[in-house]
Amino acid sequence: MNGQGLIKGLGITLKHFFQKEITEQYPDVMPELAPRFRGCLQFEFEKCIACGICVNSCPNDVLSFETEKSENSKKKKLLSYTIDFQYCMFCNLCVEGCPKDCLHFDHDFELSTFSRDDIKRVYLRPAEMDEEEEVETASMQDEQENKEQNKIEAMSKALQKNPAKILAQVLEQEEDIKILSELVQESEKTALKMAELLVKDKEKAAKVAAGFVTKEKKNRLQAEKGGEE
Amino acid sequence: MMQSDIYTVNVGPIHPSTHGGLHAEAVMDGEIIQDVIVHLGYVHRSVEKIAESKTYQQFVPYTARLDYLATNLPVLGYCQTVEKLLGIQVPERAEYIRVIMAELSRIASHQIAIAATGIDLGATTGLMYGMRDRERIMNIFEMTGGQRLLSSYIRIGGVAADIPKEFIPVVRSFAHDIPLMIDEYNGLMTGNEIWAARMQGVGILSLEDAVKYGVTGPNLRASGIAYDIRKAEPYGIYDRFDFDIPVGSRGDSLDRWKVRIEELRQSGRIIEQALDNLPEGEITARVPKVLKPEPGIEVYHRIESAKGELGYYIVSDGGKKPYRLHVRAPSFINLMVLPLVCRGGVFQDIITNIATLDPILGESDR
Amino acid sequence: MQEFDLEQMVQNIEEQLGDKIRTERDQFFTVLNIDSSELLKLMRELRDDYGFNYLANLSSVDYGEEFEVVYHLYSIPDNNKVCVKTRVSRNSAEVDSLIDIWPTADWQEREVYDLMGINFKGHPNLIRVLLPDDFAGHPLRKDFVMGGR
Amino acid sequence: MEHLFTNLAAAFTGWMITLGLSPVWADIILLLVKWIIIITIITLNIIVLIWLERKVSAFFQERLGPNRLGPFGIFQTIADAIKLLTKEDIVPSAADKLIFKTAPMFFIVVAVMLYTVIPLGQGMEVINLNIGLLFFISIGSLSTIALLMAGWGSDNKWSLMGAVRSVAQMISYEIPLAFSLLGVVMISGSLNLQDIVAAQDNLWFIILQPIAFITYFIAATAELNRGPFDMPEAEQELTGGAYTEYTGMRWALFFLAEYTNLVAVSALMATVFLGGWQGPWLPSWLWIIIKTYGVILVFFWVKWTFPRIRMDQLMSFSWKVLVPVSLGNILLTGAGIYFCKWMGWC
Repeated sequence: MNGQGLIKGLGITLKHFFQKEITEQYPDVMPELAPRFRGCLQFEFEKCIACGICVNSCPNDVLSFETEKSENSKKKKLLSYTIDFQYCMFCNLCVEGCPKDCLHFDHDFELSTFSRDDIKRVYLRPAEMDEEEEVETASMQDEQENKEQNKIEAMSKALQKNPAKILAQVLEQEEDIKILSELVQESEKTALKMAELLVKDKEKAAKVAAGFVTKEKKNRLQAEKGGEE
Repeated sequence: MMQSDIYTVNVGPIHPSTHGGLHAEAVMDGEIIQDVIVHLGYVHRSVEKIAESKTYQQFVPYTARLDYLATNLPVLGYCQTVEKLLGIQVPERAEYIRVIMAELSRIASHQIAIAATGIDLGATTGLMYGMRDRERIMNIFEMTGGQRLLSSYIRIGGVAADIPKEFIPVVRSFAHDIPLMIDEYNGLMTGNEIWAARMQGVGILSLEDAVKYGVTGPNLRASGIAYDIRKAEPYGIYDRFDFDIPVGSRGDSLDRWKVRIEELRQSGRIIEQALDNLPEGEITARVPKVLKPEPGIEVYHRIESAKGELGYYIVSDGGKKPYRLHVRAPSFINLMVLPLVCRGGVFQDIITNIATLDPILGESDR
Repeated sequence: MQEFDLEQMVQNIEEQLGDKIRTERDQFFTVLNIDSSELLKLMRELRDDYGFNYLANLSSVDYGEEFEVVYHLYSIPDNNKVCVKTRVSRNSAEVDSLIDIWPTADWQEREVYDLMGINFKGHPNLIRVLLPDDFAGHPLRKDFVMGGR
Repeated sequence: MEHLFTNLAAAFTGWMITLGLSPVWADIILLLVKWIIIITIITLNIIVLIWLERKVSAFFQERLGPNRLGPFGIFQTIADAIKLLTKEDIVPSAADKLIFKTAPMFFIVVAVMLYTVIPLGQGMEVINLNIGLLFFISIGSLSTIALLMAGWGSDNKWSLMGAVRSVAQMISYEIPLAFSLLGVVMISGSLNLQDIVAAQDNLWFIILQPIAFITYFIAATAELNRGPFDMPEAEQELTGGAYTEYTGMRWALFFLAEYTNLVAVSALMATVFLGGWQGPWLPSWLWIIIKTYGVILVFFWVKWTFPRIRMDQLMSFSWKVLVPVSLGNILLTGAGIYFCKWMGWC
C-alpha cells in the first residue's frame, strides 16, 4: 500500500514495453489457422446426390437446392444448390451429416462483401456435367453389361460344378433338379442360358427351368418308347 | 440551502461500458445515484421460441450464442439436459474433454470480465493483457472445435470430434501459465491503490440479499458463501476433481473481482487433473439420428456457468422438437441486483458495478 | 432446525392441504402440484418452515387450455430441491406473485408475463421486460403466429 | 549551434532596422515571427506527439501501434488530421451555438499562450516576463472555462457532467499546483523562469524539492485531464465528457489543445525542476526538448498503467493529501532556507 502498488504496476508495464509484440500482423501476415478451422462453406456439385440431409440438419435454413427428376433414370438431378451465408452459423452440422462429403469448410474467413446479393452463393449445374452424364450413362451401361456378363459366366461355372444347390432356388422337386443338373452338366449352352436367366430374372428362370425339365422328361419318355418299339 | 433536482442519465444502450445492449437508466441527485432502472431486451432473439421449432440437435449451435464469451458452458448445460431427458450415457473420454473445454470457457469468460473491468475503470492496458491471455484459449478452441468463439464443439452424447494430438501440450502449458497471468493482473490492477479505492466498499451485496435475489456464481460467492453447483450438485464428472471454492467476505466489487481471479487458478487445477486422468476411448455415445424423448417427460438441469447457475428446463411431448425449453439465465437474474448495489453510490460506481457483476447480454436477453 | 426429510415434508403438506395438492415423483424432482389458490400459502411455508430460501427457476408451459407455472426451489447451502407446479386456465391466467417471498421472482415473473401472458397478482411493476412495450401478443404461447423468414 | 536561433533573431532585427524600420516596430514584428514559429512548431510537434503516444501505449500493451502509413506509421496522424478536416461539422440543434463554437478556439488559444514565457533555450523566449511562473499558472487554469463552455454549450448531460467535473477538479488541483511551485520560487527568489533556470546552475530543484516535484506532477496530471485523472473526458463513463458532441475539426482542436497543454506543462516541469535548458555538450534548445520529452514519456507511462480515479476520491485526495503536503513543503523549504542562512551557507 501507499504507492507500492502503483510502482509495481508501473514496473509491469515497463517490462512489457520492451517485450515483443503479441499481435498478429494481419493482413500483411495471414494468421496460421488450425486444420479444423471453419472459414467458408464450400460445395462440390459433382459429388452431391441431392439427398437433402444437409438441408434437414441445418438449424437456420441456410441451405436449399432444386432438383429435377429426369425421365430415363430414377436418379434425381440436382439443378442448383444455394448457400445463404447471411444466416450461416458455421456450426458444421451439415458437413457432419453429408454422406458424400460434398460439403466442407475451407480456411477462407474473409467473407465480407460489398452487396447484400453477394452473400448468397448459388451453385448452378455446370454444363459439362450434363455432357459428362450422357457419356457416363453410356459407359455405365457398358460397364453394367460387362458386370452382368461376368456374373453370368461365374454362375454358369458354378452351375456346372454344383448344380443341385443352385437349381434348388428355382425347382422344387428333387427329381426335376436331378434331371436339370444332368442337362446342365452335359451341355454348356444350357448351362449358360440357365445362368443368364438366374442372374437376370429368377421367376423367368423358374419357368424356363420347368420347361427344360418337362421337355427332357418328354424326350426321355419318347426315348424309352422308341427303345421299346 | 442548495436546491437540487433529480435527473436521469441513460447509461446505454449505446455506451462504451455496458457490455452489450444494456440500458441502465440512472436516477441521480447530483453525482449520487438514487435508483437505477434496468431496461433489457436489446439483444432479445426469443431463443426459447426458436427452440420449439428446431430439433434437439439443431438447437445446439443456438445455445452457444447465449453466453458467447463462455461458449462451451451453455452448450454443455443444454447437451447434459437432453442427455438426462433421453438417458444417454456419455463416454468417459468425452466427459473429460468436456470438463477441460468447460473450464477453459470459464477462464475465457473470467478473463473477459477482468479485461472489461480493466477498461471500464480506465486501465486500458489491463484490457490488453486479459485479451492477450484469452487469445490462447481461443486458439485451443479453434484447434479442437474449428471456431474461435462459437465452436459448438460439445454435442449431444459427447463431443464433435476427438482432440488433436497437439491439444494436450498446449492446454497443459496454458494451465501452467495461469498463476503467472494472475500475478500480472494482481500487479497491474488488484494491488493498485486507485483500483482498490474504486472497488472497495462499492456495490456491497449482502449475503442475505444475494440469496433472496437469486444471485449465483462468483457474485454469490463474493458475498460469503461457498455455493458452487460443481460441488453442491455435481454434474458430469465434477465430483472427481479436487478444487477449492474461493469466497469473499464483504460482497463488494473488490471481492467479486478477487473471486473471479481466484477462480482462474481453480479452473487451472481442474484442467490439469482432467489432463492427467484423460482416458482413451470413444468420444461420443451412440445417439440416434432423430432424438425423441418419451412424451410428458421433463427435466430441469443446472450447471455452474461462468456467470452463475445456468439451468435448462425442457418439456418433451414425444416429438423430435422440444415442447417447451426455458433457459434460466444467470446474467438475467444477477442483473436484478444492479439497482440494489448501485443505490447511494456515485455515478462512476454504476460502471464498476456493471463490470464486476459481469452480465452477458446475449444470455440475459436470450 | 431438525434434519430435513423430503418425505416427511411432503406428508405434512399433503395432510395440511388435502385435495388441493397432488404429489408426483419422477427421477429428478418431487413435484408438488398445487391449486393456484393455495400457492402463496404453500410457498411461504416452504420457505419459512423447510428452508427453501432460493427460487432457482420460474417458468411456464402452455398446455392449450391451461398454463402451467413451474417453480424450481432449492435451499442454500443444504441443496434440497423441490418442484412446485400450478395450473391456471387460459382465459383467466392469473397467479399470485411470489415477489414478497423471493424478490428474485420480480424479473422472472415479468418475463413470464411478457412472453407467456400470465398475470401475477400483487406484482408491483408488471411490465414487459424483454420485448418492447408496444409488442402485441405473447410469443411463447403456442398459438402465437411466427412471422419473418 | 548554441546561439543559432538567437543569432538568427538578432540578424533578422538588424535586417529590419537596415530597411528603415524603427527598433520598436522591429521588435514587434520579431515577436510576431516568434509566435508564428512557435505555433508551427507546436502543431508539427503535436503530430509527432500523437503518433508517439499511440506508439508508446501500444508498446506498453504489447501491440505495434500505427504501422500502416509511412515508416513506423509516422504519417498516421497526418491522415487522421485530413480525415478530421473533411468530416461533417455537426452542431447539435439544441446547442448554444456561440458558446459551442467558440469553446475549442478559446481552449487552443489559452494553450498556445502558455508558451510565451517558457524559456526554450539560453535567451530564447517569446517574452522574458518577470512574473513568468505566475502568468503560466493563471493562464493554465483558464482552460477550465473552455471546458465549461464546451459542456454547457453542448446541452448534453454527459458533456455537462464532464464540464462540471473538470471545473471541480481544476479548482481543487490549482491550489497544490501553485503551492508546490512556491517552494522553488522561495529558493530561487524569482518568478522569472529564466532566473529559475539560472538558479539551477549547480543543482536541479528536483533534488532540493522532491516533494514539490511529486505534488506538482500529480496536480499537473489532473490539470491536463490526463489519466488517471481524465475525469472530464472519461470515455468509459461519460462517453467523451465535454467533447461528446464535437466532431471533425472542432473536436480535433480540443485534442490539439490537450497535447499543447501537455507539452507546455512538461516544458515547465523541465524548466522548474530539471534544470531547464542547462546541460553539457548539447545546445540549450536541444536540452529543453530532450527533458520535455522525458517528462512527456513519464506522463504517457502513468496514463497507460493506472485506472481512472473516482471523482469524490479525486477531490478528497487533493484537499486531504496534496494541499497539506504542498503546504508542509513550503514550511519545510522556509525552514530550510532560514537554516541555511543561519549556518551561513547561502
